[in-house]
Amino acid sequence: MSSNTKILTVIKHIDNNVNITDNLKNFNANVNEDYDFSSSDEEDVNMEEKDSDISDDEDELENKKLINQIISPGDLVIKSSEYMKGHNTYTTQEHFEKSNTTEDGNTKSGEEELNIYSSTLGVLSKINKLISVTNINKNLYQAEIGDHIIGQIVEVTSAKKWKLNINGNNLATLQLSSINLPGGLLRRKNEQDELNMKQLLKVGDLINCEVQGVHASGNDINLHTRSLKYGKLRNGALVKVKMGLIQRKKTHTHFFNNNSIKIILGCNGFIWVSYERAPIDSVTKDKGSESIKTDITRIEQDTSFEIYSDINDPNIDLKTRILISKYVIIIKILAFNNLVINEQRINSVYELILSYNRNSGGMPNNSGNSKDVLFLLNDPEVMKDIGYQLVQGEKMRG
Amino acid sequence: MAKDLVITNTERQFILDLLANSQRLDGRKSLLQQRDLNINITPNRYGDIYLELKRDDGSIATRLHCKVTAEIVKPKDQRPFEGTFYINCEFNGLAGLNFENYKVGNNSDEFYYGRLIESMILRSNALDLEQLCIVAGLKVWNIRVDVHVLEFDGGFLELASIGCMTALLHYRRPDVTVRNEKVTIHSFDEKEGVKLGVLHIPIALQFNLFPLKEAAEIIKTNTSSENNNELVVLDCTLKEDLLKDGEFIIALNKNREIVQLNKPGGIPISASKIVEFSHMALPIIEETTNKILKAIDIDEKKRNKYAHLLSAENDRYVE
Amino acid sequence: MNTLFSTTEKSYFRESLTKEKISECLRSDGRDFKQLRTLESYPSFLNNCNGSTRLVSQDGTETIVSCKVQLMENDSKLNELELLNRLINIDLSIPDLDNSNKLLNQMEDSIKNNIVSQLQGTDKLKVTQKYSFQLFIDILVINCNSYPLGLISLAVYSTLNSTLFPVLISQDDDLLVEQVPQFHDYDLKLIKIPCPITFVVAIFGDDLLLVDPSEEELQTADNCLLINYIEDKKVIGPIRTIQFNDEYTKGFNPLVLSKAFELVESIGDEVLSAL
Amino acid sequence: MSRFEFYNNDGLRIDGRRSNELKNFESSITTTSNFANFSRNTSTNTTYLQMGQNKVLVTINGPKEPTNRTKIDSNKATLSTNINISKFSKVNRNTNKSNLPDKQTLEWEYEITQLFSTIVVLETYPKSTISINVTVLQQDGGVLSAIINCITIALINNSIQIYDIITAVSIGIVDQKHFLLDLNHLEEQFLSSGTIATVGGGDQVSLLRIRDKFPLDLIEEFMQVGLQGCSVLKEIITKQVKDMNLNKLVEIQ
Amino acid sequence: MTNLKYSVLPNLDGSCELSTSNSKVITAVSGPLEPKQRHRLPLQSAIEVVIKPSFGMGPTPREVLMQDKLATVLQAVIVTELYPRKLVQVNAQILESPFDEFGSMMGNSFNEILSPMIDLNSCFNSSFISLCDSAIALKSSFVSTLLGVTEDKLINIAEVSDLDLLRSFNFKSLHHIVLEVEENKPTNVLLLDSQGDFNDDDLVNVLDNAQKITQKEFQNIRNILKDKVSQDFIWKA
Repeated sequence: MSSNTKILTVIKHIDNNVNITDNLKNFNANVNEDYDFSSSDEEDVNMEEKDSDISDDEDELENKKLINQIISPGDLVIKSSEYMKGHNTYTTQEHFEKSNTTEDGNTKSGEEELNIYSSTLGVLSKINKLISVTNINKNLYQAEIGDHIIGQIVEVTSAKKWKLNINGNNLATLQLSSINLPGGLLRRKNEQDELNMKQLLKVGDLINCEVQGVHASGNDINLHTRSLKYGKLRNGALVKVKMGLIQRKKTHTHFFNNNSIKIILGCNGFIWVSYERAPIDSVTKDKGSESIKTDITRIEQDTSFEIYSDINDPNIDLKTRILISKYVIIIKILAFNNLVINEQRINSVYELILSYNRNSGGMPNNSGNSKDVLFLLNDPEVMKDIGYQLVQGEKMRG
Repeated sequence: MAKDLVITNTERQFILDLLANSQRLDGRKSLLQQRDLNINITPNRYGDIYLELKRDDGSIATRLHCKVTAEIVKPKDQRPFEGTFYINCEFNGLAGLNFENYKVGNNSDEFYYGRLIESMILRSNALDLEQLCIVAGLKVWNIRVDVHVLEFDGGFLELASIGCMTALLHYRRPDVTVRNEKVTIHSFDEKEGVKLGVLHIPIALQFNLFPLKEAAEIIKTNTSSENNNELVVLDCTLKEDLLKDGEFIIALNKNREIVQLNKPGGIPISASKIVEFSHMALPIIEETTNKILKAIDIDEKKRNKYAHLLSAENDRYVE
Repeated sequence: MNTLFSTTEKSYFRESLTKEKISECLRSDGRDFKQLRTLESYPSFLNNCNGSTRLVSQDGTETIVSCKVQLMENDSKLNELELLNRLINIDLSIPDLDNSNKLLNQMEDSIKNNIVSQLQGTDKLKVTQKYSFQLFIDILVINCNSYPLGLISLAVYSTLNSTLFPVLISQDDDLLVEQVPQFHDYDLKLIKIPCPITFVVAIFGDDLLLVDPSEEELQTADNCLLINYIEDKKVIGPIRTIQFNDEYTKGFNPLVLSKAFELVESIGDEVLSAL
Repeated sequence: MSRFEFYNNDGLRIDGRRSNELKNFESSITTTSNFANFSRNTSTNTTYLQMGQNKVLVTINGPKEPTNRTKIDSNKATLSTNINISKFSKVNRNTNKSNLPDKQTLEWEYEITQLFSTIVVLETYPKSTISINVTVLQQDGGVLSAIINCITIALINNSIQIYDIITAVSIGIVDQKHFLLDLNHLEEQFLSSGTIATVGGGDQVSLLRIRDKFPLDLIEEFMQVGLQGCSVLKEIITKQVKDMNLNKLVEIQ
Repeated sequence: MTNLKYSVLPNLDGSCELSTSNSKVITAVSGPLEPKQRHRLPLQSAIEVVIKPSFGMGPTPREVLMQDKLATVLQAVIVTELYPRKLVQVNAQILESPFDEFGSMMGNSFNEILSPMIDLNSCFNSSFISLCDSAIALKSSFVSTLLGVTEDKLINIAEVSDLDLLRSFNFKSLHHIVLEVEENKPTNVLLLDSQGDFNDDDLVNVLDNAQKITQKEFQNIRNILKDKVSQDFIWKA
């Protein structure tokens, strides 16, 4: 326990009591800005090319540029009948009476035009003819089939279902028929299982699962865990981050630190950091095929009640625990700085932390048992700093 | 109001189509036509009013009973010189099967309308509260108006405001004398009742809005375009009331004063329309005011058949 | 208020904190055992109150404390303590909890008693012979995510330390003269009202004590202590135990108490100075 | 009418503003240090608005599964508003013992629920509820308008889909001829006043609330002043919301 | 004099507005309805009675007592077995009560007892017509009378039109009697509610008189119902 640990950090926001007469926004203040999106696309490209090195002035300029890219709710995104509306937009139809009437006057052809407006604060994304707006403050999960997510059970209903909180606007359903029943993959479920439902999965349990189906405009979500990589989560801790910080990828399960740490980045912003028993023969590098192989041989024993047990692995030592905490903090640092969380970034922050530790002097560096670095990292200043270093580092690499 | 009343989709469409063609389900020919209003004052009582809205065929659409009662209470600490005034609006099972019998939540329309009328009378000083003071800080009159709905087919707000004002105009409270802080209440036989100080007569009018387009289109309407986004309907029936999407309530008095102007959410309408309707409301309200005064006048004459014989006043021509 | 944790998660946290050697224990968020969570503070942000503070904790819980000062005529019928009780008014409201919640009343009482017991008489709040300052301390907790008493007490402390009182310009002896005290138009002064702060300390086993436990620690602790502390390294009464879970709660070794006092005494001043 | 001169010959109001000058308008997401980004609890962030000396906090809960099963609407979300006016929000502390809201607050709740029910794209969130929690910390005239503005910003910050930005402003009238925009509490207390809210800074009025006696013939001018105020506010809000969320933008791209 | 108007509320199954010389009520009956779960009885229909006071929020304890009395009698009269798991709803709104006026109830505890009795008496008679109007099956007819006994006289209170006179009476006892009517003859007592000082002879006297009044009153009601039937069933002719 080092003596220079700060017991309490307080960030003070001192409001130098606003004088009413100062700071007044004049009625005639010209805050008008034009948000012309149809034309700004090309300019953007040019700007990016120009901004290869960044000075302070240009930083500000870039900020302005960015602000101009943000669309606020109610803004007209595009006015044309050729496009389709996507997420976070709504449309109105406008009847146009074309004024280029010929002399006989009967070619007054009414034409319809589609106006696409934004209904959220975000940036434009255009995929072919599909116009949608990407949320800046995404905090609700919108399910898509095949998403790898983590849910928490909040209710065991009588109708052979569990209700799970998956960070969406409704609860998702996990049916008894869509989980692996103990005692074999291909067993039919019986009444005994219904009675045992509460023993298998309890309220509060965290479940690693996949979205099986989405019905009724995204509000009836069915989940399943019918694969050995899914199921109840153990040996670790959960971090919830904001939705927007995780992107859909091919794989969401990552291994770190010689495969001793497993991190599941759930698509819904739930992240599970846990200890992973090292595979029996750790020779192979190809994790995918290896795990499948072992899976098949272990099916019989693993699909016993054990997969639903509540007992953690007793062999997690302090070193691993520190590692888990460290990765939890890494994720928090990334989230704190609004940085998208992915495997590569987690690794680079890990590197940064190691060096940060060394740089900050006075700190005894026994990397094997470095609890000290953990409480250092609770300081928001440090978190911000690491985030900054990361971004700088990425910019250097391009 | 009557939230459980389910209107079938076809009926809904039918009513809306009718409205779009300036027709009403009860046979009225215009969206702005109001139903006939009848004011009945119960003889031999003060401040006991029955109001009826009659359909074209003569049947009663809405019937309301307004009743004023007074009692002596302790005034509020902040206002020791003023009497108090309450309105109690309740729907009960008599108004129809869809009305809950017990106290409904504070978020209900009835609550809101009741509050509107209460503040319409209080905030504009329509009722002189200082006149209701008996002993400052100790005893004041509490005037309460109870509005009972006996039959309901829309038009609650207007009728309730008319009813309250008529009842207040008509009511007489017992006279009191104060001697050494002792208050004696005189029955009407001993001393004639005292009229309440009604300083002006605000009447509320409700313009109901029916959207002609999707919400998105109305919100995004171009300012300059002369598009008609909505229908404005006066004096809705219950079913129309349930289908409306927004309202605009104005309370005026004859002196060209707005006492209240309310548009609580709903679909937005253009500012110029609000101005237009505000002006349109004035003649309607003038007419209603005259109706109230006439009804009270007739009742007055009935009560005092011989007053004019006893009066020493010269006849004057009063318009 | 209670965050839902899974059974395995809770046992993982619990296992991390119940190792044989203290050096092998680890808090879930990596904090030092005596480290408090970072706070954001907005001191004196309401300008129509005599004192105010807004504190935002790392878990999102926000406490807003306002202190208003009013003049009150002393009621000669009351004794010193009754008068004091009337001078200090605490109103705690947490919209997430309903008004009659036991926890709420408990916290309200505990804050009030802390202040009243430290004031030792009404002298500090006396304006003249006849009049005293009456304090209205309103506490509002929004987004309440865990047991907020520790946070509230910090906020109340920092509010009372920045509460400004009007300066008297008339005579202070008005027993004989009928006179309402008069105050300076704008000059204000600070009256130091001693206010203890409350530490929530979670107990794990015989040795481990955690200051300012987070929600998951509350839910896995053997027991918790509420320890009041006032400046100059003094732990003062009342001291209470409080439990937040059914699963792990059990009694604790009385020796832990003295350890807890030592711990609080060692960190108290640093916490106060940070505010 | 009163002992104050609300609008002097130099065209200044008692707090030194011009007749059509708005109060200082500053809004922020309160948790500036982004702790909410990894909060274990439902990730709601609090929006704080300071409009002159009005200080308002809004948290939005949801959309989420309704706790009360009977309130489910299978087609769209249901909206509920809860306004908590803190006892210390006025200069003189409210001495009312009970914590129940007063009737005016209930009216506001009703009006705000009605107002935002048409503005939020409720169809996107079927079978769920959105609850808006407002805490008023300090009042200085035109609180209703501050609440409405703050809710708009909070809805945007929580990325709840809305059709357009709603802005609200209070207006008072002096001597039957001068219109004052964005009142302070003295003006609100002594003048005939009203609140107006428009959609998207245009001339579509969404909420209007006048509870004082007011000459009918001045209504047109009243609206004009209000519309102007709202459209300026819309620009300010748009700008502030964008500034507020700028740091999050970097990563989306 | 009792004045009756039936079917005044076309939205509801049965309704009646009844005014006696000194009180006025309006009652409505709806049913059989689908009840809420908690009202549901397996073998008979539930009866819900709501009485609203003439002023103020209600029902207050005064009205709740009245509701109870009315409900017990209706329970006995309505053929509840015919409508199992259904609900019959009876609503009453008191419009005029002789003691509405301020101060008239003060200082006289007897008046405080009298006022709900007057209201209830009217409610009984009015709800009978409403029930007939709503075509709910009844086991028998019933008529309610309210009699007051002074030193020397027996007074049918419903017929006292002068309020001041009513207030000036010094009643020794009050008797509210509801009698069942079968075959145009008053038979069983459905409700007897007597208050004040009285002895056996008084009560017998009161009951005798009540039977006479009931006989007369029922004839009156019968005529009105005859009217109603002849109007409602015009197509049969």
